[in-house]
Amino acid sequence: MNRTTPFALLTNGTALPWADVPEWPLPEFLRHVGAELDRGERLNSLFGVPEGGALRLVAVLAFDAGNTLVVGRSRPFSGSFPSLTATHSQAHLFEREIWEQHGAVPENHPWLKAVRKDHGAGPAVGDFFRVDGREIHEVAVGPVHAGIIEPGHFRFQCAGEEVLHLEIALGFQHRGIEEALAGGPHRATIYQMETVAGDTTIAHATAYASTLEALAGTEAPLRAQWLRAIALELERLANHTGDLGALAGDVAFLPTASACGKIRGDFLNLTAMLCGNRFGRGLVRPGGGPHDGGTERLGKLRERLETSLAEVQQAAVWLWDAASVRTRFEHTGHLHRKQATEIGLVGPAARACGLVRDVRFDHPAGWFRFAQVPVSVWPDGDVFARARVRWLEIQRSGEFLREQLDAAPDGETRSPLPPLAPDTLAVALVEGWRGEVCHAALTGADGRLRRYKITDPSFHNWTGLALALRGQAISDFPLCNKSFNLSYCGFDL
Amino acid sequence: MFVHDTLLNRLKRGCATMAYPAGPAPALPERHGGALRVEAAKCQADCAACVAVCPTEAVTRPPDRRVALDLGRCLFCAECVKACPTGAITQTGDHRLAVRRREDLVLGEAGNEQLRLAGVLDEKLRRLFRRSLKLRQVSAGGCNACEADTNVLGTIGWDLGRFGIQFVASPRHADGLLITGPVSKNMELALQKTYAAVPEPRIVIAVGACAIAGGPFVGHPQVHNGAGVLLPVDLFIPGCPPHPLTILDGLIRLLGRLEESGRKTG
Amino acid sequence: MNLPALVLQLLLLLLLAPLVSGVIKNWKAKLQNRRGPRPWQVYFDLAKFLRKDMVISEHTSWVFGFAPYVVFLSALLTGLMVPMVHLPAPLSLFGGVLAVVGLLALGRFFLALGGLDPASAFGGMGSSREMTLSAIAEPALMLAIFTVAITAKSTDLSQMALSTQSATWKLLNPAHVLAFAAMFVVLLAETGRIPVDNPATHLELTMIHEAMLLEYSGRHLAFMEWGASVKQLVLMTLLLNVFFPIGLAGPGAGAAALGISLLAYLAKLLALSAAVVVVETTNAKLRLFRVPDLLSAAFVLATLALLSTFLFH
Amino acid sequence: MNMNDFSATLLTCALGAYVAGIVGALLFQRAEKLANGVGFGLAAAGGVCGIFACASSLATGAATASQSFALFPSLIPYVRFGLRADALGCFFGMVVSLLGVALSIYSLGYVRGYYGHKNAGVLGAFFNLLLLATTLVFLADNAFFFLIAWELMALSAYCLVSFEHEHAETRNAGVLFFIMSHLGTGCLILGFLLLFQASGSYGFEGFHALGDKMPAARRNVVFLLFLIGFGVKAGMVPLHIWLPAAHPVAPSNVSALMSGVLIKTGIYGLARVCFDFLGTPPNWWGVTVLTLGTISAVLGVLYALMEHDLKRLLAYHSIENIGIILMGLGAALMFLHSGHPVLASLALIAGLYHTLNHAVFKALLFLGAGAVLHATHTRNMEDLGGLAKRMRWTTLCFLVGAVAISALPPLNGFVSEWLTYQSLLQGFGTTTSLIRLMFPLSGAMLALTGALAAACFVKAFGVTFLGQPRGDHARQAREVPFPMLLGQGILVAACVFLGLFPTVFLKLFDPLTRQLTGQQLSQQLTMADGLVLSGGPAQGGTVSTPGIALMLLCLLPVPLTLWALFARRAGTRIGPTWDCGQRGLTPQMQYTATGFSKPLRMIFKALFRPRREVQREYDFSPYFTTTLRFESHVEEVFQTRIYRPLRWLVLRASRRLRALQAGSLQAYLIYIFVTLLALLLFAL
Repeated sequence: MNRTTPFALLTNGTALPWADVPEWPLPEFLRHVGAELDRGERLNSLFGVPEGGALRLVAVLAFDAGNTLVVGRSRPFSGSFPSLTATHSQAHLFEREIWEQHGAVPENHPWLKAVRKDHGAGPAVGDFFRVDGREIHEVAVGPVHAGIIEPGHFRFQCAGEEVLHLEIALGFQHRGIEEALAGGPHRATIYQMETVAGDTTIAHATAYASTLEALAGTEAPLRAQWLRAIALELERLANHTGDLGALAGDVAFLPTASACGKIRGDFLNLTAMLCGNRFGRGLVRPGGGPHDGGTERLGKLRERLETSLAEVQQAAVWLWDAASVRTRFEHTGHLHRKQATEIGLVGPAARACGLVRDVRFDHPAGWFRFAQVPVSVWPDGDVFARARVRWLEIQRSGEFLREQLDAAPDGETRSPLPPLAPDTLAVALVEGWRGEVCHAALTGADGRLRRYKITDPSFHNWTGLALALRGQAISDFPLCNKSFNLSYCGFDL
Repeated sequence: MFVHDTLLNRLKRGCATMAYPAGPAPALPERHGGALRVEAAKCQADCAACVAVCPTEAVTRPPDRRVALDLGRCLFCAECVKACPTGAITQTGDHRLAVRRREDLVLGEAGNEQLRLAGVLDEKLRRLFRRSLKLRQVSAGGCNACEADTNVLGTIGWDLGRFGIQFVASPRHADGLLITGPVSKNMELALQKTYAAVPEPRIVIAVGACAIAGGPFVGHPQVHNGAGVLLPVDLFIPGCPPHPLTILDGLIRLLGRLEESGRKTG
Repeated sequence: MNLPALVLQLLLLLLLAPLVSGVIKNWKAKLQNRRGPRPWQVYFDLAKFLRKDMVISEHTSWVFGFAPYVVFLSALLTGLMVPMVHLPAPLSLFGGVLAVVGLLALGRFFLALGGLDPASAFGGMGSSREMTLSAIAEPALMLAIFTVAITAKSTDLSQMALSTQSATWKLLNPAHVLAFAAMFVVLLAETGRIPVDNPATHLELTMIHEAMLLEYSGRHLAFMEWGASVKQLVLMTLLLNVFFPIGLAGPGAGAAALGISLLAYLAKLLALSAAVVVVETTNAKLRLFRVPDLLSAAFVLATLALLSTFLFH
Repeated sequence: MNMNDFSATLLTCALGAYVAGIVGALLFQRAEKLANGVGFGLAAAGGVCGIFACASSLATGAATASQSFALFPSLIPYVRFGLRADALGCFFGMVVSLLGVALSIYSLGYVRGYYGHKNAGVLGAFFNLLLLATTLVFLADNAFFFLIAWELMALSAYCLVSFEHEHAETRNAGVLFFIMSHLGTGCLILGFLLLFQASGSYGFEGFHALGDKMPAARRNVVFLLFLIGFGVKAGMVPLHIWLPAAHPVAPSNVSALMSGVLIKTGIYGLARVCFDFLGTPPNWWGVTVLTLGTISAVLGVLYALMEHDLKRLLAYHSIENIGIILMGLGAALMFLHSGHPVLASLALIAGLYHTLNHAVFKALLFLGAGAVLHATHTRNMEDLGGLAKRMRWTTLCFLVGAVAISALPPLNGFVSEWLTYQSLLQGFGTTTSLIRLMFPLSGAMLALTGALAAACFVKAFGVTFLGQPRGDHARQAREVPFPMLLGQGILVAACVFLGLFPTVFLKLFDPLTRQLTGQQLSQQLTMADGLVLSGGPAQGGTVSTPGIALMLLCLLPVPLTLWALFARRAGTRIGPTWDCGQRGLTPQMQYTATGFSKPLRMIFKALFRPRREVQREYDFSPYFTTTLRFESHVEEVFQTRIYRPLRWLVLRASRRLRALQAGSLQAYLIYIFVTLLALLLFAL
């Protein structure tokens, strides 16, 4: 790290005593965070830690260039705090969440609305933004959508077919996971971590496991970390293949849509070979997973991986060759690189706007410290770019799995987890298939979890979808929505 | 030429739909374990090893009565199987889990070592929906894994369409609801309105541990612990998430197309 | 206008129409390597919809309940005016091709009103798109019809079929081939097939035809679906029996000739369905503002057909 | 008393009734109810007499042999106030009388809205004057009497258009109407002078078949003058700008009369000049009229689609239908040139039958719009909606009008468009030159117009009557009083009758076609004793609207048996519209009129050149917009491209000319002397 910063440095997947975290009065803390963001750094997480009657703000920033994370906290305060969103749009959703969870009001926040809670009026009610003009009409696509997808409310302001403004109201999948974690980890915690977002089970479970291991001061055995990396890449393969198929399905291109649907099932079955569950439930446990793959099981997995990769190659070739598909994908749902940086996009959505952001590359942890996966980037920022980034990631994950399955480290995959250190802060980032999953945990004096903050990549990216739709035709919304394919339950927790 | 290439490739690959239910059922992943079996007789006198291990209190052992396992709350994590010293709780590897009544999922009593499989719909509904069942899916909370596995049934391998079962866009066209997720408080109104919008006669199917009893989020103040609290449920399919084969078996068992399809194909 | 021919054609129309859309769905599934629903699945769906109750929106007026019957009856009536198996169609006296196009427009008019009535955004969206696209498709359809009507010197469908049937080399006459191509594109647009609209879509923001039916349930939905499949059969028959009237039984034909004509008609119908299925399987859906370009291409084809009538006269 | 005198006496009774109506309405101005009753009652009586007069003379074929009779002795040479009820005059007379009856009955209820703040008596008087003048225009036998009646019609129409002169918009529209119609009258006067020069007298029988005796160049000039003169009154495209301005601001019964009859005087004039006076026309006349007709049809419906003011939408549709009529007349002229009198009379019948149909369903739609205006006090469709449940009968009448104007079977719009298609189709074989391509292409444009009209009326009916009320005016709307419904009911009956029994009316066209083209087609066009309408040549294609209507009823048992077989036990439940499970639909979530036609605006943006302003305001970053305003306009191409530059040129020229009146006496004397000298030289 070639420049100084007032924050404390912290590498991904390690812990820091709560006392060593630098502390400033509130205005000075916010000024420091603002300064770092001005320098182009990224805000991973900003959350409140209640302390007695007052509240303390904690900020976790990622210095991608410096390959390190930094943390800082404010002194306890009560009442309101000056909003960062005025100058840095990245923080707008975090501040709304702090207001909703702890009641501290961000002063002159431009868009202070409920994030997920039902303030007596329900998530999809209240003063939606309205465009004034005689010929404007609203299209409200409510919580229950036409297909089999999660509930979310989209309020379009349209002049005929053209969308002028889209406002997204979520919170329907809110199950109160963070509230249940206080005083954890309980018996059900690992199962709740696996069901934060079902299709990102491995990423969330790995982040939770490495956070606890950091708090306990140990590290999972190498074979367990290797197994987690294999499962993470299999999960990425399955979801990206599913997305390519869904994108083809949205433009009614039947060859790829039907093929990719089946191949996604095959990749999920590969994960099921390791742990019996198609989504990898039970594979990752703090301190190393219970299941171990025998050599012949891994060999069989290797062959079936080859056939599936060949099939997805064939399906994708049809997609890229069809001119009618290309005309639908290009210049639809366009996001500029500047917009992506300002709102802090992560994952394939950011990489499709030309931003080189990948936790496996910038903040390697676990097995990714030893095996590199090149970052897949595409410059245009439209649906085509997002589809191409997914295709590149399928190829590179396939390559990574071929290498790693041939050179498996030996050793035990299970080791007991010592008790957690008291008054310690740990942060773990994992590159889920939708982007950076960030778990931050703070233990109390008794070694139990005092505050646990989960940030799903969709938390950063939903604003991106709302911006991508401005000026588009409303008939292109399902295509843009599927090109992002964000998680509703990851956002709602 | 592109068109010619795709057509030739398709015809070469032939039909990728599985023969089930006419042919043999595809194998579950061998570490999946399938259904559970509870012989309360084998329990030692005061042993409660399994109760301490279960994340959602699915296993209970009240002081005077024998051990009881509620498969509706069970996440099939098989921790209790590992923890039980005498092997009272075992995995049968059976993929058939669908039941018609909530109490059919409670195992442990003398005659109820295993779950009582779902029977066919009553005659009037069966004759109406046997060949054409249109379902409206409602995702009310949950983690999107059950939705993913229900979606997989539409792909070419499982091909739900061949049974005349289809997921439709509007509840007006639907004959029933397929609910996933623990019905969060925020989704309660939407679920009620969707149910009201479906014309009678209608059925309700709860898929996944969340929709039956709240799954890993049982007891959270933000959820209703399952669809049964709000709506009359006709079919429960436990699992977290239930394997697509289990969901498919539940659906065609409900319509009575399982045994008669044994006689002829499709 | 003999009664038995009318009743027979009515029954043929009612029974064959759902079968054709069922066959198209089944073949599309086959081309995706899946077994897919049985071709006669559509009958089961219709029978079940008829038996089901209905939920009607509180905002609707009598137009909402009136529209399904108009759509269903106007489609049936057009079916009786088009020669399917026997050359002079049962009701050919009551109207030629202009009356057929007019009745289809009447059905579309009330379908769009039925979409607007329940005051939902999707219905309005579907009606707006349906009326826009059919307005752009109408001149291409009319010009293609004119090309054939001019060579046959009549707007009566039976006369048109007779004129193309009589001179055999006329089958490959460039005017007919171009007019057939234009009418095929219009067929895809009118029956909501893939390049224009996706019948099996789940996304209500992209639907055109289905969006108007979102509010219908029970027997209203059955009549609407049945009417749509009859309309599709009528347009396909119009295409087939006017451009390829091979084997069409003449006025005084006996039972044997009628049998052959029925077989020829079914074979042609399956061939056209295969063509529709191939187009649907290998194309993606056009962006909504590209569809008028497709339809104006059809208009250019029809104009070329018109020009070539007197170049190769 | 033979038929001739019977219809003549009835005719004078009609005109007398109108005059009595004028006097009565003015006399009882103070007592509004009485003035309304007398004025419009007498107008209705006059209309009834007019219908019987014209219908009887047409039916008995007496029209062809009728002589003209002087209304009263004329004191000025060359001027003779003679009326002649010939076939063409009687047909148009019947149109105006039929509409006169329906509109007067409607006005009895409509004018109640003006009690208290406007003078109903004056409205009644001018209404009768307009009816009188229009009937005289159709029956005038002398050029001077024609021009006098024409001017009387223009002035009374001006007074009626600017009846609600408190709004500036009305005044401007009235002035625009006044100027445009007098430009047209100027051309008419020149045309009649040229005809007088060729024939020596002002009587119309003198002008009969005058064209063959005139030199070709002068004949073309006469045709152009009459085309422009009558084109302005008919609302042909380049000269149409006054129509969408004047009709909406006039009271609804007046705009119905103007749209139904006033613009038909232009059609009458064209028919009289082209078919009666100028003999066999050169080919380019027919081509111009057909082309102008097609352009008027397509542009009329395209501009109508962009409107969200109900009456402006209907005004633009008048331009569209005038275009369709002109297509019929243009085709007839081309067939006359190429020597096919049978086809020419078919095209003429198509054009004139559409004139009658358009008069009926356009008046019906304007009455419907008037009823909506009467109940909700607004014409803007964006504030209406949900009227179907509040104004049940008006909705039904407007729906019948919408189905008729969209040319959907089995109503009358379909029949006249079917005849137009038949004439265009059979026209292809008349010549071998490339001109014959015009017929199918204009047929395709007619199809485009029909489909766009259907789209426009789905929008107009759907947005106005269906769904939820968007404004609170619409929410409190109540059904209109009975006379207004009766007026609409008469026109609905006329629509249905004209649609189901066209063959009955074809007999009325026989004397007309015998007079203009020497053919008699009613036998040829009717088959199966009046139930089936044929296109002319054997096997040429037939249609039977009664058959279609009957079969639609006969097929009803099919769904009913399905209902009995399957759905006997099925129940029905009323529930909220499916809104994806959110907290309920608001009226803003319905499609707006502009939104409905937005795709067409994007497709035809080369013509509309839509301009849109989007103002976005935000405090910190564009991602969190505070306010967003969106306005979009369609450019009035004709105003900005033709009329505004024209007006600018005229003003500049007039400023320069003002220099001539420098005010010095000597200058004026010199002007007089110079002109005198010029005239003398000219006279040598």
